[in-house]
Formats: sequence, C-alpha cells, structure tokens
Amino acid sequence: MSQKTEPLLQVEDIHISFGGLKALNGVSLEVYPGEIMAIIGPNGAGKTTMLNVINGVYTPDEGRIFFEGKERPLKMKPHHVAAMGISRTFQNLALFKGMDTWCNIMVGRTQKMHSNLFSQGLYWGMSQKEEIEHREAVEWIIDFLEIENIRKQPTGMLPYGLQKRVELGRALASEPKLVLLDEPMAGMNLEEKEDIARFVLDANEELGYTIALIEHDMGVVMDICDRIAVLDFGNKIAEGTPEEIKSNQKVIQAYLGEAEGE
Amino acid sequence: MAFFLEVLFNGLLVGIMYSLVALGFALIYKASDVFNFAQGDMSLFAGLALVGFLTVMPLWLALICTIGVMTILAYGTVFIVFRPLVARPPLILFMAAIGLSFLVQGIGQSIWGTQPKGLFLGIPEITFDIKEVFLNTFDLTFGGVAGVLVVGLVLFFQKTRTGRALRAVADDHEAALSVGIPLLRAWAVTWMIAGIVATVAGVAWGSRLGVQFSLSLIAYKALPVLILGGIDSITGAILAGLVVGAGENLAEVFLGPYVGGGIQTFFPYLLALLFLWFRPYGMFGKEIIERV
Amino acid sequence: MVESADTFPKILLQNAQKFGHNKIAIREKDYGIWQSYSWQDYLDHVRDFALGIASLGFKRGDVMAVIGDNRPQLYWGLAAAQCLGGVPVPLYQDAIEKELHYILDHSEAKFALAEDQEQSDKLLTLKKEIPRLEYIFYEDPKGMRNYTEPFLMSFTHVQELGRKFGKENPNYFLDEVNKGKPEDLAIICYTSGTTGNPKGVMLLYEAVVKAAKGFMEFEGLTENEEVMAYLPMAWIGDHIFCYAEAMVAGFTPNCPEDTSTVVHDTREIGPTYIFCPPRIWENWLTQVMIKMEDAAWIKRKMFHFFMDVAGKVEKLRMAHESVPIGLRILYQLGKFLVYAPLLDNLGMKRVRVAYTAGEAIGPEIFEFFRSLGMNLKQLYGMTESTALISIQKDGDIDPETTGTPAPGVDIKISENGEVTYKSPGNFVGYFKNPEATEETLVNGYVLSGDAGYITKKGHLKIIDRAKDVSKLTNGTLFAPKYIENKLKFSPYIKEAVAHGKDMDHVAAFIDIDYGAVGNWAERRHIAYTSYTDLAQKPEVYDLIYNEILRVNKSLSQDEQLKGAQIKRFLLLHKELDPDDGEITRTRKVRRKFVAEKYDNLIDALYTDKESVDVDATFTYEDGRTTTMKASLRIREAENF
Amino acid sequence: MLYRECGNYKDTYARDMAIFPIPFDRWGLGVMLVLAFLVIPYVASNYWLSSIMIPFYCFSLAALGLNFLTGYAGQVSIGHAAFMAVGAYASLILYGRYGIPLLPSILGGGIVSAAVGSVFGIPSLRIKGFYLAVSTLAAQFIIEWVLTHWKWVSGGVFGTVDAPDLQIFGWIIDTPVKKYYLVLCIVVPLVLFGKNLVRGQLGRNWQAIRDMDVAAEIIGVSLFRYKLIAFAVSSFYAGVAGSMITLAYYGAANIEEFNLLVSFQILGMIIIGGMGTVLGSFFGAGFMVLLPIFINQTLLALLGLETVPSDLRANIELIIFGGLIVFFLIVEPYGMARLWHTIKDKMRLWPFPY
Repeated sequence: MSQKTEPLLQVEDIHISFGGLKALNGVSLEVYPGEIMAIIGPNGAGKTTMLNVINGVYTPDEGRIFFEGKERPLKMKPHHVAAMGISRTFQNLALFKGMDTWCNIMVGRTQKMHSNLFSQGLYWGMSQKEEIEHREAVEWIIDFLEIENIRKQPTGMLPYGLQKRVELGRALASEPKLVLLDEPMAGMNLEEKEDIARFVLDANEELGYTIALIEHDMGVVMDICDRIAVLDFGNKIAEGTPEEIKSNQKVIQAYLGEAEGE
Repeated sequence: MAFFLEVLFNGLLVGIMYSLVALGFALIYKASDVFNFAQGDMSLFAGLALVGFLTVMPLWLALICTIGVMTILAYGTVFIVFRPLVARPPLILFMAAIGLSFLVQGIGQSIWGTQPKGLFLGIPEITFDIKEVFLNTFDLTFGGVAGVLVVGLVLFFQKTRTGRALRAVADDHEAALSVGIPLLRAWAVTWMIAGIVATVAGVAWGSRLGVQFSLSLIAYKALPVLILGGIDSITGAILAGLVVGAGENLAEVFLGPYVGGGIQTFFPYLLALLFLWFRPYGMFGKEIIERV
Repeated sequence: MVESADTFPKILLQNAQKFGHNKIAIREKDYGIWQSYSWQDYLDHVRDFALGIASLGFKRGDVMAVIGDNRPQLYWGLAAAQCLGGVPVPLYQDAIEKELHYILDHSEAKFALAEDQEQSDKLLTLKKEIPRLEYIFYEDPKGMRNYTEPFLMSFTHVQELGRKFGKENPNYFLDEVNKGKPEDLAIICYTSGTTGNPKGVMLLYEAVVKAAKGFMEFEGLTENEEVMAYLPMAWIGDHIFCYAEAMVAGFTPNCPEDTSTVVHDTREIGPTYIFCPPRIWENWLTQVMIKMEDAAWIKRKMFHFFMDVAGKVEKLRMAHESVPIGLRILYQLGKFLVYAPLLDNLGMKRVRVAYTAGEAIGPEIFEFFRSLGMNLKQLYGMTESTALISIQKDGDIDPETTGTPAPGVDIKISENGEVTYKSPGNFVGYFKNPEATEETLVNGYVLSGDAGYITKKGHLKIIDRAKDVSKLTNGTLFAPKYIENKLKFSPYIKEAVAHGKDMDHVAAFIDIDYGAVGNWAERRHIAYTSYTDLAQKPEVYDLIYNEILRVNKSLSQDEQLKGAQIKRFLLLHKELDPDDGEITRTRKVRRKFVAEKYDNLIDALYTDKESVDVDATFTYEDGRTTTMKASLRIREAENF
Repeated sequence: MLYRECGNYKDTYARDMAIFPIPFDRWGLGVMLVLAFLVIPYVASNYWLSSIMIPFYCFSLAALGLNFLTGYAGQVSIGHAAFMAVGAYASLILYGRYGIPLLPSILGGGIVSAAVGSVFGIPSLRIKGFYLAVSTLAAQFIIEWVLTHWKWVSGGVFGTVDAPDLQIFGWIIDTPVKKYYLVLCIVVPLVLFGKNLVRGQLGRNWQAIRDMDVAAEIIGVSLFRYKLIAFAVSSFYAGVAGSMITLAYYGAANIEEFNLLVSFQILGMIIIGGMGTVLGSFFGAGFMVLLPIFINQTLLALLGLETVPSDLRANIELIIFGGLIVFFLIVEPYGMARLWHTIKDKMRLWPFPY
C-alpha cells in the first residue's frame, strides 16, 4: 500500500454544523486504493457524520470532495454517490427487515439492473435474464459470507451478528470501488468479531475492495487496518499507521479524556 | 375594501374554529404520537350526544353530560384501543385511528340516529355592521368561545402542573415514565381535552349546519391546517387555522367565480401542499434530521 | 473403444457413451441450487484431473489419499486415480492427526486430494513428517490465497494442467484406462479396527463391481435412483453406494450443501434409495419424537394413536397375517394424516429401498420406519466383503435377524460360533499386513469376528463380536454388545458399556443422549449446567433406571441370556469420544481401552459403594486438556 | 398436511425463482382459476355474479393497487378512490365519447389515472409520513371537485355519466356472465403482472424504501424514481378497477361511488387483508364486499332483527368495519394474509410443530 498512488477518495477541509453545533470542523481525509483505512475517535467525534457527508446524506457547509481524482459537487443525491461506486453499512442495523436475506443483498445490486417495468411485470426476456444472473452473483456473496442456511429467512428475525453480516453482503453486492463500514463489529462477541474481521480482510485481499471503516475495538483496528485517522470533537487529531497512532500523545489523551468523562 | 375586510374577518372567525379542531389533533399527536383521524367524528359524536341530552334536560346539564360522555369515550379509546398498541409504528396507530373514526361515528349514529337534527342554543343571530363590514353575533359568539378555549388551552399547558406533565409526556415518553408520570393516564387526559375541544367544535358547527354526518367532515378542514402549521406545534395549529380560514374564504369569494366555485373543499390543501413543498415540516413543525 | 466394462474407469466411459448429457451423474447443492453434472461432464472432469495428476507424475500403482466431506470433485478424484491404474484411499474427514498420520504413512500415499482449507492444513502439517507425500490438491480455494507451497494446487488448476497434457498426449487417457484389468486393485479402505491400528482392506475391481451388480440385481435398481451422498467417503457403505453402484447402475448421488443442511437437502431431493447405519435412523427417530413431544397435545395424541395402528399393522404384515378391514381403514387414514406427511418431512417419501447396516438396530426403530410404509431392510456386511453378506428379502423381514445370505454368498458358522463367509465381494488381503490377512482370510472364507447363528428360517442372526462373548462366573453366556444394543435402543441412551466377563453379575456404564435427555429435562424444568451435571441428576437416574428394567425384562425372555441381567449401573460423566480413543469413528466401543481407563469405576460397580469419584480429563477441540473432580452415583437394578 | 415438497429440488435459478416454486401452490392456483373461469359462472346466480363477484374482483384490483403504494412502498394514501374515479371517467370518455374500442379504453383509463397519480405523487419526494398522508387527501378533494365542476369531464354538476352498451368487435357484453368474464379476463393477467412486479427488482426496491428509506437511497435506490413509479402503478391499477366497476357494475360513473369513504374502505381492505401481500388484497376485498351481505342476511337474521332500518344497518356495518380494523391492528398487524401464511406453514411442517 504505497502513499504515492493518488487517493481513491479525498475529502478536504470539511465543515458542517447542525444548529450551531459544529459536527465537523475542517477535517481532511484520504483513502488510497486497496487499503483498509480506519476512522476512530471518541463518541460524538463526528465519524458517522463524515460518512454521511461522503454518502451525500448531509451536505457540508464548506469543503471539497474528490473521488477517483474528479471533484464531486458537495450537494449530491446519495443514490448518485452509490452509482459512483461507494457503498456503505450502518452503525445501527439498517436492513430491510421485511425481506429475505438474499433479497436484501439483491437490493445492493439494484444499480446494475436495467430491465423495464413491463419486462419485469411479464417476468420475461431481459428481466428474467437479469434476475437470474444477479441471483448468481448474490449466491456468490452468500457463499463468501457463509450464510447459506439463512438464505431464505426474513432478516428481521435473524440474530444481531448475522444481520451485520448480511448488511456487509449488501454493501459488497454492488461491487463498489469503496466500501464504508460504520462500526461493523459493534456489540458483537469475540467470535463474531473475528468472523467479521476475517470477512473484511478477505474482501480486501481476495476481492481487492478498498475499505474505510469506523470501529471502537482498537484491537481489531490495529490488527487489520493499514492506516488510521483519529477524530475528536470534529477535528482530525492524528493520522498514520497503527504503530504511530498507538504512541501518539493526543490520541491517548483523547481516549483518556473520554474514559474520565464516562 | 369593506367587503374584503368582511370576508377576511368572517374567514378568521371560521379559522379560529379550525384552529380549535386542529389543536385537538396537535394535542393528541404530541402526547401519544397518534394522528387522531377520529377528531371530526368525535365532534359529531358530541353534537349528537348534546342533542340527545337536550331532549330530556336543560342546556347546562346537557353540556355537562356531554362532556362526561366524551370523557368516557376518551378513556375507552385510550385503554381499549391504544393501550395494546403502545410502541407500535406510527403508521399502525394512524390506521387504528381511522378504524376508531368508523367506530365512533357508527356508535354515535346508532344511538342517536342518522337523520339531521337542528341544534338551537338560543344564541341570537343578529347581523350588524361596523363601517359596512357586516358581521353577526352568532359567528362572533363562537369565534369568541373558540378563541377563549384556545387561549385557555395554551395557558393550561404552559402554566398548570398537569399541563406541564402532559408536555413532558409529549416531549419524551421514557423520560416522563421515569419521573413517574403514568403514560396512559396522561394520554387519557389529553384525549379528554381533545374531547372537550371536539364538543365545542361540534356544538358550534352543529348549531350552524345542524347535527349530521357532515359534521365529521370538519376534520378534513382541520387537517390541512394541521400540516400547514406543523403537526406537533400548538402555535402552528392556531396560526395556520386563521390563515386557512381567511385564505379559503377570500379564495372562494374572489377566485371561486372564475373556476366554477366550491373551491373551499380543497383550497386549504393546495395551500398546505404548496407551503410544505418549501418547508416539509410546516410552519413550526419539528424537523427530523436523518440519522443513519 | 471400451472392451468389457469390468473396471470403473471403463464403466464410466460406457456411461458417458450411453447417457451423454441426457442423464445427471451427480449433483451438489452449491450456491443455493443443485449444480448438476451429466455423465459426460463427469467423464470430462475425471479425465482432466487424471491427466493433470499424470502430468505431475502420478503412475500406475501409486496411491492417492482423498479426504473431506462428500463433493463431486472428491469422487472424481477417486475415479481419476483409478483411470491411471492408481489406488485411491478415502480417509475419514474427522479423523485426528494421529490416525491420519498412520494411514497416510502406511498407505504410501503419493498424492492427496483435500476438500478445503481445514483438511489441507492437516495434510500440510503431516507432509512435514511424511516426505513421501508429493502433492496436495484442494477443491475449495476459499482462504487459500496466502498458501504459497509449490506442491499445493487447486483442483481446477490441476485440471488445466490436464487439458494441456491431454493436447500433447491425446491417447494417454484411453490407453491408461484400457490397461486396467478386473484383477487390479480398485481401492484400499482402512477399517478403524476396535483394537490396534487401522487395517487397509484391499479390494479388486472384480470384487467391487460384482458386489455393486449384486445389489443392483437383487433390488432391481435402475439409473433413475436418487441417493444422498453424506456419509463418510471412507466408509465402505458410501463407496459401494455413491460410487460403485452409482457407476454400475448409472444413478445419481446428491451431495448436500453442508453438514448442517443435510436434513433440508434430503427433503428437497427425496432419495429413492437409502443406506445408513442404525445411529442415523436412531437420530431421525429421536428428532421425530422430540418434535412431537413439543407439539400440541391433540396432535401428539393423534400421532401416538396412529403410530400404534401402524405398529399393529406392521406386526401383522411381518407375520404374513391378513389385516382386518377396520385396521386397514384406520391405516389409510393415518397414512393421510401422519405417515405420508412424516415421510415427506423426513424426505423419505420416495424411498423404494432402505438399508440399515454396520450395527444391530433396535426393533422399535426398525419397526417404526417400516410401519410408516418404508421398505427398510437389514443388511449384514463388512468392508472385507464390500458390504455384501446377508440381506433381508422383501416380504421376508425379521427385526431380530439380518436376513438370508446374499446371492453368491456362502456363510458357515465355525464351531466356536463365529460367522465366516465367502462372497463375490471378498477382499484379497490387508495392505502390508500378511499376519492379519492370514488370521482373517482362511482358504477363501473370511472370519467375520462376529458371533452368530442361522435361525430356523435360514436367517443370519448376529449376537456380538466373537471375542467379546464370554461367560459370567455362574456360567451364563455374556454377550456385552447384545445387551448394550438393547440399552441403546432407548432414545435416552447414546452409548453403553456392559461388564461381566468372569464376574458374578453384569454391570453397565451408561452414556445419556445429551440432546434427548436435555430436552426431557427442560420440559420438566430441571435446570442443568453441563453434561456431567445433567447425567448426575437423580431424576435422570430414575429415567434410565426404567430403561434398564425394560432391558432386563427382555433379557429374562431369552433362556440363554436370562442370567446376564444388569445388576448395577452408573451414568458416565462424559460422552465416550473417538477423539479420546474410547470409541471408533464408526462408534464401536474400544472395550479394552475403556476397561483400563475407567478401571476404578468398574471396581466400584462390583463393590457395594453408593458413589465413586473420578478425575475427569477433557480434551477440547484445540487439543488443550483440563481435569475436574466428579462424583458418580451407582444404582442397583431389579432383576427378573 | 396436504403439502408434499419432498423431491421438489431446483437445479437452476430459473426454477428456484419461478413465480410459484412450490408445486402444491401451483395446483392450488390452478384449482382457483378453474373455479373462477369454469365453475362460478355456471353455478352462481346473476345476483351473485353482478353484485358480488364483479365488485369483488374490481375492489381486489384497487386494493392491490393501494397495496403496491402503501403495503410495499410504505407511502400511505387516503385518496385512492379518487384515482378509481379518474380511471372511470377517463375510460367512459374514451369509450363513449370518442368510440375507442373497449379494452383500450379501459387500459387508457388506467393510464390517465396513472398520469394523474404520479402528479399527486410528486409531493412524496419532499413530504413524509403524516404530512404525506394528509396531502394525499388533497387528491381526493381536488379530483372530486374537478369531476363535479368541469362540465367537459362529467357533463354536469352531478358528475354522472352513463355508460353505453359494452361490446368488443360487435360482441355485445350485456349479461352478467359476459360482464363477469370481461372483468375476470382483465383482472387475472393484471394480478399476475403485479405479482411479478412485487417479487422483482421493483418490488424489492419498494420494500427497501418502506423498511428503511435512507439506507435504501445510500445503497443506490433512487427514492424519486421508485416512489413515483409506485404512485403511477398503483393509480393505474386503481384506474382500471374504477373503470371496470363503472362499466360492468354501476353502469354509470358517479362521483359518489368514489368518495372519501370508499378511499377509507380500500385502505381498510389492505389492513384487514394484509399489507404487503398480493393475496391480502383479495382477502380484504372479499371481506369488505361480503361484510354487508353477511350482516344483513345472516347476522341480523340470526338475531331476528330483519326489521332493522337500513340506516342503522349502515351504522352497524361502520362499527364492525372499524372494530375489525382496530382488532386486526392489535392482534395481527399483517392481516388475514399473515394468518393464512401461518396456517400454510403449519401445513407444510405437519405433523411437526416446527
């Protein structure tokens, strides 16, 4: 993972505030192709806000966003951002509870499906072809994430850990250039965490996905990430390799501070 | 000019009534997340009840009885219909309210019959004019009553202990529970107040148009008011009521003739839609920031 | 091109010609659907892989080990080795490294085909100690990206090599196949002997082919059968079934997606032909019973009522007596309400022929499935006979026996009561183990090592391992296995070990069935923390006590074994576990081992102690061990 | 108990994703179709055909339409009858005034209504939840007003237009049986079409929006596009339903047949029938159509109250109707369809409990 290559995603000097409260205060980040990059920081540091800015859920007050070298408008509809090749999982489960696992993942591929309403209604011609070829792709992901036995179960019923896994699958389904994971391991037991960590690594090494993730479990972050950026109260206080971060005074303080706060 | 003022003023008088009904909606929504579709039917119910009682007792007693009936209705609603639905998605509650509206209407009409009934409270209907602006005592009276009630409610919620408790419930159910405010009782009280509001509206409308099914339609007047003002805002309800009342009256009188008349039915909605396009949460509604 | 189809490679060619793409040769549930391969595909895959390993230096007579869950690629691996005149050696996928090490080393395997990362890892560690092992292939590339060993290749990669090699040597494959002769060695199956090291049973093509044809003719199998391929490939039962018979008859084995989805996948396929050991049938029955226990009482009542009906009808059927009309009507009703849906749920609606073999099966279990209308039959066979010795004919069923000698099989009972046989499927000896061969293979007859006799009706009845049959001090015949099986017929008893050799009475260790007893306990709100805890609950002792009485009663029926009723018993603090060497992979008790390991318990059983302490040592999956103290109760049991 | 799934394996995705993968369901459907096409027309009395079956089919279609919008896409609409009205008037004008053939006119009605529907769908892009629900009322009132006040549309303030005789290529459709077939032949294909929509990409995206709209959009579902499509499709179905019920049942387009109450009834149908299921639309419609008949002919008769005045009956209907909506929301928020599925699952597992 060489720093020289030009970044896949680059956000510059992002400012955003909600009703006077400054959520992000001039934060800049880069994600390089092929890396696993982590954004860490105490609660309320603005990590998720950053993802939402990237996804186009929020429109920042100031700043610039580049993807694959091209600048994109600050105000952009999320599904257009998705079309650019950025996918995402969510901090609090955001599965489509009414649908089966495989349908959830199938939705992830919606951008790739183009058959028109009539073809779909008749389930004939293009739409049938599409449904089948995308089902194959979905099955590949199901196999990759080892969730065969819940393939046809409504996701609402699934245990938490599995739901997170399905969400990961949904994010990978779009074959994105960049995957944003918002606390993929929050609230999991050790075993589940190891599983997800393995899948994230596989996705990165085997499938070559570029991944940016938010995570609280330092152990995991230090293990699997190439680079780490640390946010605190809407500012980036550090950035670097796990080793550098470990020894960084500001970071330690930020965390201690939080510890006292709690 | 005088005519314009007259139209405007009459519109405002009607508007106050709208505010009142809308207030009923807003109160219940704030307190229990229920979008009470049955508000209009409650007015009808109250009207029917009052007429019913009037046949056997004097007005003052009849009014008290009506209020009593509405209270029972309120408690019944909360404990039979909404108790089992606590913490269900708002959409479900909304639909339950629709079901409720059928129940209330059906029950009311089965007890007191469907045919229109006159309701005479002996309020004189004298038309007089101030600088050619013609008004009549009847409208004024009810405009007044409604106004008083609106002010009263606002004060009740701002000043009294119960009122504040109810607001607490409205703002945060868990918190309210944690400080020991019994949720369901709070709801019941709110519904009771909404019942009284409905009664006033019902009586006012009833004594103007006669007590009949169409009374329940008053709700559909209040709805645009509600969304225009912002579902969860009391101030919004009041202001929007006046705006809509005035607006629709002016529109009917000055625009109506060109398009074939009868446009009050939907003018308020058009107004609300246009406004919401720019402020999706109404004048004073709380905006929800998307969290993911 | 193919002279006579007398070896499996030739039969494969023949099938490919005969069926081409019109007939499915094997299916695997993968990526959510049943991936199907026609006989032509089957051949193509086998050829490519065969040529691939040939290009890597696999020669006639070389040995290839195969290890993993049932996968088409692994079956192709077997065939590929055979095509080149090599010998496949299937291994138990759950075998511990010690066993694997022995077999790999002893079989002189040059190549090994593994299913996935898990199996490859085992082989990689073993390769360090066994340099003779040249190449390791894996079917599922998942997680293998970081393995750089040059001798480690994916199945598909080898096939590519094969295609290249094939272009250069177009006739190589056919030539090699045609070199194959019926008297060549087809396969070496290692039997997990109850004592000592596994022995490599050498089977020739003629034996396996004859055995397969034997089954086919005896049951009139066609190419339209469907079978489930989910039992260990190293077990002769699976080999004869999903490989040999499938080739000879041309029918279709189906590999489930995962061990956790077998039940579901079986239901989808609806096999027409089933072959499994009693414990599988037992599991199914237990599952049924547990589920029905949780059903609404009305349903439960209905279920039990109709099962009684079915039981009565089946008894009459077996006795060849006519079924009264009333009962018949009830049976039809039951068929609609219970039997048919039940079979459908178990995925056995389409079963034409079902076998139980390898162990004695409990009459209750046997009759349960038969009474549902399934043609379940007992089969007596061993690896040494390619699974074919005696078999029950349709309409000549006796739950106590294993039927009459199969066509072409001659059975003799030696004077010491041991069953010996000569069958077309007979093996030619143990690999690199002449002594054992001499002991077992005496002038054409195989000494089965089982004690048994031929009943008046000409059926073979097996009592026990010959060497285990002994006498109590009071002289009565003591056949531990016979008693243990009777015990194990209870859904609550997983394993049992009976003691009594040269003792004055019979005593027993009991291993409760954690699932069944646990469920039983939960329904009675008996809290328990672990197996050990559950096993020592007085309520559980009572539960088992009744089972013991049941067994004693039935023993008291038999004049010979009357005196061998169970007097004292205890519930073990742990399940007997192959990993601890207490039972074999095929769940046969290793008596000596157990006797030595638990001698203090046995002693206690023959004193009048009320309880006994043990230091229980457990071995976790990862190999770590821990010890804990436990005190086991001992109970007296009434005799009749 | 009747289900037999053993041996029903799928070796291609095409088979696995077929519209009815379970054989028993296919047979079930077959039986239903045979009943609908070959049995009912010959055993049912004219009264049943024209006053029960035809409205039942039409309302099923309308309910299905609303189900797309509310049950699948999660956008509440309480002005749905208005779109039926649009379809009704549009097809009458096309057929009666411009002499366009019957079937094209009916579909045309649907298309016009779809267009109107999408216009009223536009607010849903900015407005959510109750705000949206209320604003759909606007459709009801505005359309009602237009239909009653624009002479060009309704020819008069009463908003009544009589339907001319129905005929396809000279084949006169006059008897109830013929009308029944006309309706059936339009409903069946449309329902299958709809079933395919909801189980395909469109349906999945709708449900995604319903369950978690923000997530859906981030995943790549264009809310704008799919909400509008939902409005369009659902009003198309409503329009067709409206025009058919007018042509084959009422015989004249009358705004009163499409008033607010009807809108609520359709909403009630999908609540009681089951939101987010095609089957539910039929359950709900059947229920709603049969309820009055049940009350009048059975309930009151049993109670010996045949003499109850009609207005009171109407009220009793209201009470039962409202009561049931509440009841279902409390007991089974997913309606009769869910009950049916529970039974179905029991059948599939029989005799096992799970």
